[in-house]
Amino acid sequence: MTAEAPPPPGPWRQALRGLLRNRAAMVAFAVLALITLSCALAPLYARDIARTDPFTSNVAGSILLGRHEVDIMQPNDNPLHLGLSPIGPTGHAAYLLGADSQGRDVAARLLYGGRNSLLIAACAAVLCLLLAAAAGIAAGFFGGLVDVILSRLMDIMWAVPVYLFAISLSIVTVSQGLKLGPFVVEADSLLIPIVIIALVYVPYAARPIRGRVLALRQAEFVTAARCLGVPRWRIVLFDILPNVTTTLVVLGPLLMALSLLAESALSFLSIGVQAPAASWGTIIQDGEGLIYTRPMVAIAPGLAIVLVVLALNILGDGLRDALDVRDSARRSS
Amino acid sequence: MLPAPLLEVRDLCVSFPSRGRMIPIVEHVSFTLGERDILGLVGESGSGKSVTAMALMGLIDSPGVQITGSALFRGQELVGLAQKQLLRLRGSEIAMIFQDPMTAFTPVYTIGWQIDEQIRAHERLSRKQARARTVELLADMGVPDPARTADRYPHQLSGGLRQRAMIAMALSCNPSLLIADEPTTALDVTVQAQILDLIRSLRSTYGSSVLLITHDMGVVAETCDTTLVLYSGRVAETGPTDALFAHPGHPYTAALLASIPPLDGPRPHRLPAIAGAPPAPLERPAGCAFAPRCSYAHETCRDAPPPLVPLVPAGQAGQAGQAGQNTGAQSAANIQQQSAQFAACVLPAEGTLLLPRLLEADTAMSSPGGIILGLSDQGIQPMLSSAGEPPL
Amino acid sequence: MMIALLRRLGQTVFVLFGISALVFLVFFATPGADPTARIAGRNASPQTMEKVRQEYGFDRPLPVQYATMMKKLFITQDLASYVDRGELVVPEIARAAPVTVSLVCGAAVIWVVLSIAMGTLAAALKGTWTDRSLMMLGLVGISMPVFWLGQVANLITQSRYHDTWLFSWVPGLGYVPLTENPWGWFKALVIPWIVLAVMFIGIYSRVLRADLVALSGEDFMRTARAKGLSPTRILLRHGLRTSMITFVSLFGLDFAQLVGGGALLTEVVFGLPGVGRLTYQALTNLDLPLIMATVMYSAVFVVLANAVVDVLYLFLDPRVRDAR
Amino acid sequence: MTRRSDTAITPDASASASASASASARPLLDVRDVRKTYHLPRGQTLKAVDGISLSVMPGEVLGLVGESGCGKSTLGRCLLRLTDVSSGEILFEGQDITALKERALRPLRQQMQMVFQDSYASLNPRRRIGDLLAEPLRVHPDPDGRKRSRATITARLHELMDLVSLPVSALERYAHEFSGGQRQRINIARALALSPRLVVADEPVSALDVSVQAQIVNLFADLQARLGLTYVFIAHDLAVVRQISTSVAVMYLGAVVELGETDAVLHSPAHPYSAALTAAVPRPVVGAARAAPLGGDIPSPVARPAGCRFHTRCPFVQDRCRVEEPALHVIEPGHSVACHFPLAEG
Amino acid sequence: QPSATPLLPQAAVHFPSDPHKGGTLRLAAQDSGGTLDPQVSYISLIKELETPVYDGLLAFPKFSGPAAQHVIADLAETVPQSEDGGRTYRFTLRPNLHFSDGQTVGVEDVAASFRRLFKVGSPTAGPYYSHIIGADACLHDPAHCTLAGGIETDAATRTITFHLTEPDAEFLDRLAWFHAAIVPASTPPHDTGNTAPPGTGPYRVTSYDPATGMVLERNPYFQEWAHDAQPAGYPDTMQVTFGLDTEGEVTAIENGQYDWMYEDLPLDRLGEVGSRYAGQVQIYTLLLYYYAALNVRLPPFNSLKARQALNYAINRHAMVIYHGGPAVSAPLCQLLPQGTPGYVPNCAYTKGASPAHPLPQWQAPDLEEARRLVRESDTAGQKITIVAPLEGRYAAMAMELRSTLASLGYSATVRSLTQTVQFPYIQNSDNHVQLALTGWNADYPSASSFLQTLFACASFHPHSDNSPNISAFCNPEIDALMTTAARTALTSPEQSEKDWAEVDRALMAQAPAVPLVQIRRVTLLSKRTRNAIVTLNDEILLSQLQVR
Ligand SMILES: Nc1ncnc2c1ncn2[C@@H]1O[C@H](COP(=O)(O)OP(=O)(O)OP(=O)(O)O)[C@@H](O)[C@H]1O
Ligand SMILES: Nc1ncnc2c1ncn2[C@@H]1O[C@H](COP(=O)(O)OP(=O)(O)OP(=O)(O)O)[C@@H](O)[C@H]1O
Ligand SMILES: [Mg+2]
Ligand SMILES: [Mg+2]
Repeated sequence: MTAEAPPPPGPWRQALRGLLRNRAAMVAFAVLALITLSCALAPLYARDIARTDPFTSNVAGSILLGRHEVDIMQPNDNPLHLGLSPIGPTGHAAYLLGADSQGRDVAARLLYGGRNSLLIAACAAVLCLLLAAAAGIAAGFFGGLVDVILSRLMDIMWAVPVYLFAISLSIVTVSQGLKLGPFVVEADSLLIPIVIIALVYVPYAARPIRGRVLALRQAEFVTAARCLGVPRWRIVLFDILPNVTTTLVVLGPLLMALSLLAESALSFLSIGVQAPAASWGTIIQDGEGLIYTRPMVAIAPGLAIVLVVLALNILGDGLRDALDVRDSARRSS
Repeated sequence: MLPAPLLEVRDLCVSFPSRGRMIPIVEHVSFTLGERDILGLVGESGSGKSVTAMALMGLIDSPGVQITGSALFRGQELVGLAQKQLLRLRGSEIAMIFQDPMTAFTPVYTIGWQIDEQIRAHERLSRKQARARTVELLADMGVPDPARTADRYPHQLSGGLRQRAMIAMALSCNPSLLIADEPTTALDVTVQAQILDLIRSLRSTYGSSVLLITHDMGVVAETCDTTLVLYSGRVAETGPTDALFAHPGHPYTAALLASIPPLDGPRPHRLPAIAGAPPAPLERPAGCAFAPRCSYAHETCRDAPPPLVPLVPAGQAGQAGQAGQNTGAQSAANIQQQSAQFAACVLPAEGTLLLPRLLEADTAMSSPGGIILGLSDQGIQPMLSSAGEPPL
Repeated sequence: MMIALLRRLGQTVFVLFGISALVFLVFFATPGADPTARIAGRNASPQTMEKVRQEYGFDRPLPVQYATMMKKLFITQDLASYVDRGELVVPEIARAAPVTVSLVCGAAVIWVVLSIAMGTLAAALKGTWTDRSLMMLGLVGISMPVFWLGQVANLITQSRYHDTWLFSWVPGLGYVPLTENPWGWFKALVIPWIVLAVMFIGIYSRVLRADLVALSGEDFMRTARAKGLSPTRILLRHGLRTSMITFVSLFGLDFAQLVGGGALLTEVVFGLPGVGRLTYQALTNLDLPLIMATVMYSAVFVVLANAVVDVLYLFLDPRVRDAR
Repeated sequence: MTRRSDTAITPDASASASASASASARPLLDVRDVRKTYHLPRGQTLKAVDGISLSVMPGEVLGLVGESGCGKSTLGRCLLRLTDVSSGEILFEGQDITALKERALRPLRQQMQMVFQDSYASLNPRRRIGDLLAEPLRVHPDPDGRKRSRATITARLHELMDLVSLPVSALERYAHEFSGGQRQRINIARALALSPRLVVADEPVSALDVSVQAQIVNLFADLQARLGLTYVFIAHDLAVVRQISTSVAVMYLGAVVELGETDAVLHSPAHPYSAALTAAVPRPVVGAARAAPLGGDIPSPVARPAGCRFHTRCPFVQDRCRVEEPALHVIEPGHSVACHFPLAEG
Repeated sequence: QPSATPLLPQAAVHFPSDPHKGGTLRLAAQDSGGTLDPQVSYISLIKELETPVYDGLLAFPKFSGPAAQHVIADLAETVPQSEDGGRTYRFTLRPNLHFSDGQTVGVEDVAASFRRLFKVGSPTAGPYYSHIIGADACLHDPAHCTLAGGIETDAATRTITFHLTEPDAEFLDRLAWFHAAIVPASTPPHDTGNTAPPGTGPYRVTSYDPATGMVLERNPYFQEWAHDAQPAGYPDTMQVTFGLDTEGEVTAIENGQYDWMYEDLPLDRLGEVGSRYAGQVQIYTLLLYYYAALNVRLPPFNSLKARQALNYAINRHAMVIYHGGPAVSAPLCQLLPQGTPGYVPNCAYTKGASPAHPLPQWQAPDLEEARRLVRESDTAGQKITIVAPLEGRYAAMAMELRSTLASLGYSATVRSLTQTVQFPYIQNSDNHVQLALTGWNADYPSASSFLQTLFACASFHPHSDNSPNISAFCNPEIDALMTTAARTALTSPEQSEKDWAEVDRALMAQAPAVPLVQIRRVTLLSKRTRNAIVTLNDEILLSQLQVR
């Protein structure tokens, strides 16, 4: 430790270096970036591919495949003329993965759906972290009545299975939207699933944070700060928060993965993203009725979810290793 | 003819891989431990005491670790011994106790269960017989009400009792070698005294040799027959405890002893402290590891680690130069036979011997030639004597 | 002990009260929730509506309604659904519960056995390819939405490969009571079990492995090695046994949540008439009595399971035993 | 060792025990019958500090020794109001700080500081050292009541670095980049940032190696001489305590059993426990004779023995000790002990 | 009950000679229908299952064909002629009728059944039976319902006389309606829930568990009295299983594990069923259509032109595709579905047609006309919320509506609610629903149950969840036309039908709704099932199915 050496990197930079060295995490990050980009940029190119609007029904329409004009909904060749089937995977750019029961291009919807799924998951994760950090820090640091009230509230939330909790909230809000004083959220707004998912996972995130804060509150450097007469808000801001951030950063991808799964589940039950907007969950839901005849409609978005959640989990693991956070939250249903 | 030593360690080196490099943690450590001997391994934190002990037990299983050298236990090579044979040795021939008795027991089993387990792992005994032995052992260790204590869980016992139980477990198969890694550090002074008494008594009651690891010079002085001082993974000095304490041959040993505040006699105005801190394994200098902190350091110290040379008590200075030609690896038997004191320092070879330590002294302060004068606690670099003659 | 028991009871009652009051209030704040018209039937006359309103007490103040509902739910147990007239909700749940319990218990057996096997194996072979691939497998399991996995399983076993020898034994979707036909029960549930268990296998094996690896650095594991015990014994008797404490607490929570209705996606996908699906239906129909009953049921279960976990703790962790 | 005769005991009121040599000067810190009780689950209570009275004169160094769990740290934290006391008074320059509100206490905080044992845990790992040291300077106004400017703060930081012999470049680094000794210097620098009058040091050198420990002990001594500081120096190493303190308080199970000038307490202990404690310290001298160690363990603080708290381990225990609790009383000027049968000088 | 001497001999007679008699019919339904009380249940599954369990004085014919539109005598000996200008009806009860518990059916049972209708708060008590004298009092105070002066009985002559406050052209239809089932006088005056009161039909419910299933077995006291009204059944037992989802049901029927399923075939299975199981398929028209109710009191649909524009613009062909193609559904642009009395094919809103010059068939959407109308109405750009049920087909239809509205220049959003919630929600004027997607099927084939129920001033109840006039449409002229049409039915049914057709046209000119499609039900029967008789009112007669 000689005086001349340049100051070595801070803890964050060091963690970043650790992460960059983690090959699995880097691959996961690349996959994530690729999927996110291709979804985010969908409006720039998806229309060229799909040649139809992925949000409007197109049951009565037809497309030109090669030189043939083909009906999107193809009549069944049976004596009773029962039923029509959406066109299957075409092998062409248009309707690459076929159509859904409303004649929409599944591939294009997958891209647009991904935008919503990822957006919701990311926003929900961030919102959840903010709420959980606020709750966890309030409960952990100030203790007393605040802790009792928050903990009881969490107890109540814990006592109901997460998905049931999310579903209850969704059903109530999806019917009428949210009116919180001056804030009005339309029923089909993406904010609703975001808020609900964030809320539902708050206990999951708040618990490790509270635990961390409780430990930090006992930490000697906090005592030292108190001893120095540092006001409480400064302690929270400069001593507690920076040390909780690692927990938050590690929880982030994990929560995003959980949120993505929750969003898809809600959308699958038709109470998440509302039509005409799409998400991977709603596309799976669209595909449910076609599972035996056009399985691609349900399988493709599912694979997308698996891929993204997997990447997020690997990234989360990488972050945890890099930041050396022991007490991170467990993954759960 | 002296009996063959129980444990003979030669040139033990342990390196751990880190970021593609091998970090030498322990370098060329050699020592010999006779039957019923207590050898004290002292050194500062991080000097490689535990790693040495773990290497002997074959307990280091970090991926990529390199252990070289040799450790003969009753003539059996421990380094690179097959896992199966190691299992048989561990616990029965060589036992180990650890620093923190708080965490060294599995929390979910009773003390008795865990001692029984070790007995039954090495001997064909019924549960009942094993328990009888356990209770007996606990009683031997001075545990009050041993039968009831055996049925208690680790957390239900006080630190002292837990350490006694730990020792009982270590002794349960009559090992010939007990490695005690800082067995008293976590204990209070009064309890520490009890445990040290117990360890001292082992050699007579159980005939065990003890490798006692500690960083407390006081503990060594009270307990050990032989002492080995480690500094930054290398042997600094070794020798019979009384000789080593009376006239330390290595400046480090001398400084270390001097920096302990005395409990009796006049209070020194300032404590003679060693400036700086031990180097990290990667930043270990090519030469003597202590050189940057040493007031005697000069050019010769910087090129290569100085070899371990025998040190002759003040009256036999003449032999010093001669023995200085020996490297540590040579003439183990000689060393043993002479039971002499060795220091890894260039000074003896140069004929410069440190002054004997003033016991109960009017402090080293007043002694004119004391090395302590040259040490400073200010600044990173100690004042270095110019090349050539050390300030004697 | 008595005090602890009482405190637990108090907590339970508090949680139940909190949830029920919350559900009740939210329900009445929801537009379109007024069940009168639904009970009275399509095109009913205003008088009939009035009769229903009176009969069901919708004209009374909310606290009275709440109290009545609680009484009917817990004391007289004759609370009737608002949607399917005359259907008593308590027996309805009593009928749905065995389905859910069958589903969850089977899955739990699978996931506990497999995750212990996988986690222990991975920890034992730490750093090898086996370890890495097992853990990656677990991660993939965690990443799959259960309803999607269920659908794909159905697609494969019910349609695509149903005619092959591999899946020809798979019965149609639905539940067969154990008492009626044990073998049919098993056949009907084995695929839902696996599908439900997949995610938990992933979670638990990873948690267990991490725990075991963390434990392997603990002093007591080092002691066990120094005792000359075999690696297997160290891993199983010392490592796994100690890890079980974390494992059990996780398990208790997850198990309770699932039995309390958390398995609804699996139940929906496999057409199992369990509590989760019942709750979901109650929620979509805004059938307050049923919602109330199912939510109470699941809350009771979760709280109960917590208590059981606490008791298990006493068995597993002597430190906790002394702390009470 | 012989025993003092029974009659020599003069039971004395608590406060007088602390009235050491210079009775005229006002003590900087006056502790009066402070108690701290922790409430454990299952209705158990733990009297971590059980009625302690002592006083510390300006410029004095009070060493606090005792076995683990005897309440040293708790007392130290009470002195600085880092934990609220259960009862009793703590007068800092005559002002009772036990009842002050956090806000009212803040100006006083500049006067009294603490150095902790765990040099790593007491430094926030996520902030640069410079930031950490500047924190107290930012939150407290300067003596004129003005907010300190950036430049003053920087100047002060350099001064502090100089004071504890660290290079200025250390300010740019994080805690984990330093060795234990250096970190402890940083801790000391932070405690000194506001130029306090009282420093409570809770085992500041226990975690350090001897060679480094000597540096820090010297640093403490130097600083005291230079800045005229007053210390309450908590340690379990008697040798260190002897090196630095002017007087020593020996604690056992939450109470002070012996209090007096350092040499008096350590060389002619009057309490059997103090005697056992000094005897048990291993000395780095080969062949030093040592008395048989004290038997048994410290009783659990939850179930403190009735009567004299030491009677379960006392080699000289008498019937009276089992029932009657001895009060701390003066046996010679500046030396008090809580024993019915104090040891006479050996 | 002194008369309850069991008369086993007759009832026990079987026809072993008939090879089709006997066996167990296995039926499947996704969910149970709740209460079994025939006077309370308003669930078509229960109605269908209990058709062979209960009888009224009158019944709809149990055969197919055009003649099936008119009621025939069931427990009554004949269909009476009205007296007193349509205010009095006199019935004679058939002799020797028995309930399934052995009691004889007496006139007092009939009167009690009608009183019970009010006491249990039957959903149709108000709308269908309030013309009976004393009914008003019963509605207000159900517990003390006597219907004094409304129903007179004479046990000696087995006559039952109904006195009405005013003529009711559909009174006879309503006596044939399910809720007018005759149950023993001793039936408790509350919803019997999971137990079915004794009935008179060929079957009785022997066990019921809403979660798992229901069993119907032969009524030992049944003896066929009028084959057309209540024919004896073929299977010995009918076993209903609840809980399978529709996909599972289809598979099970294909595999011969069940004989009949209650739900519609899922659309994605139509192709498979049509090609591989064509012989087991029954397709029949239902009196059920889907429409979008336009709230004529809220913008933009308070503008007639906006309403007409949407009617022009909607692509009914797409709607047909959503319901499984032309074989399964037909475009509908009028408010009377095919099969109701008074139905005359008539489409005002299609390419090349107008309210003044309708075409008989829907051809294609007319977007230009629609856009012109929107321009004229000056409503473009307004926000419209479509409130639709959450279920699959509705969702697709709602999306199509949204696209159409968007192409007309509106900004439309869809709000989905579960059907059970959505239906009362869209009826309540407090919820300000602009456009509601829903379906309607008549309890019995009558024009008024479509036109009057859905569009008469009287069926609009502001602030109430029960206000079937979802459009909040009230046009006094058309109301008058409807009253006339209803009244004429008493005297001249043919004229009445013409009048209703006229009402249909007049209503469509006002376009209070957008009729979309009328669907046909596609039912899959197992291979072993024979003799599927489809009636207009009771769909497939389960009791007539034969199993081998
Ligand atoms: N498994 C390992 N991998 C890498 N480095 C290791 C490993 N084990 C120990 N070390 C390093 O070896 C050095 C010596 O460690 P060791 O535990 O032997 O010291 P010690 O002398 O016992 O110190 P203490 O008195 O603190 O116990 C330390 O710097 C430590 O970081
Ligand atoms: N927050 C707390 N809650 C409950 N008990 C406590 C708390 N803090 C300390 N104690 C107990 O109070 C007693 C005194 O603790 P304290 O830390 O003051 O001892 P100490 O003398 O500083 O010991 P050491 O030498 O180990 O630091 C101990 O028995 C300890 O367990
Ligand atoms: Mg060590
Ligand atoms: Mg302490």
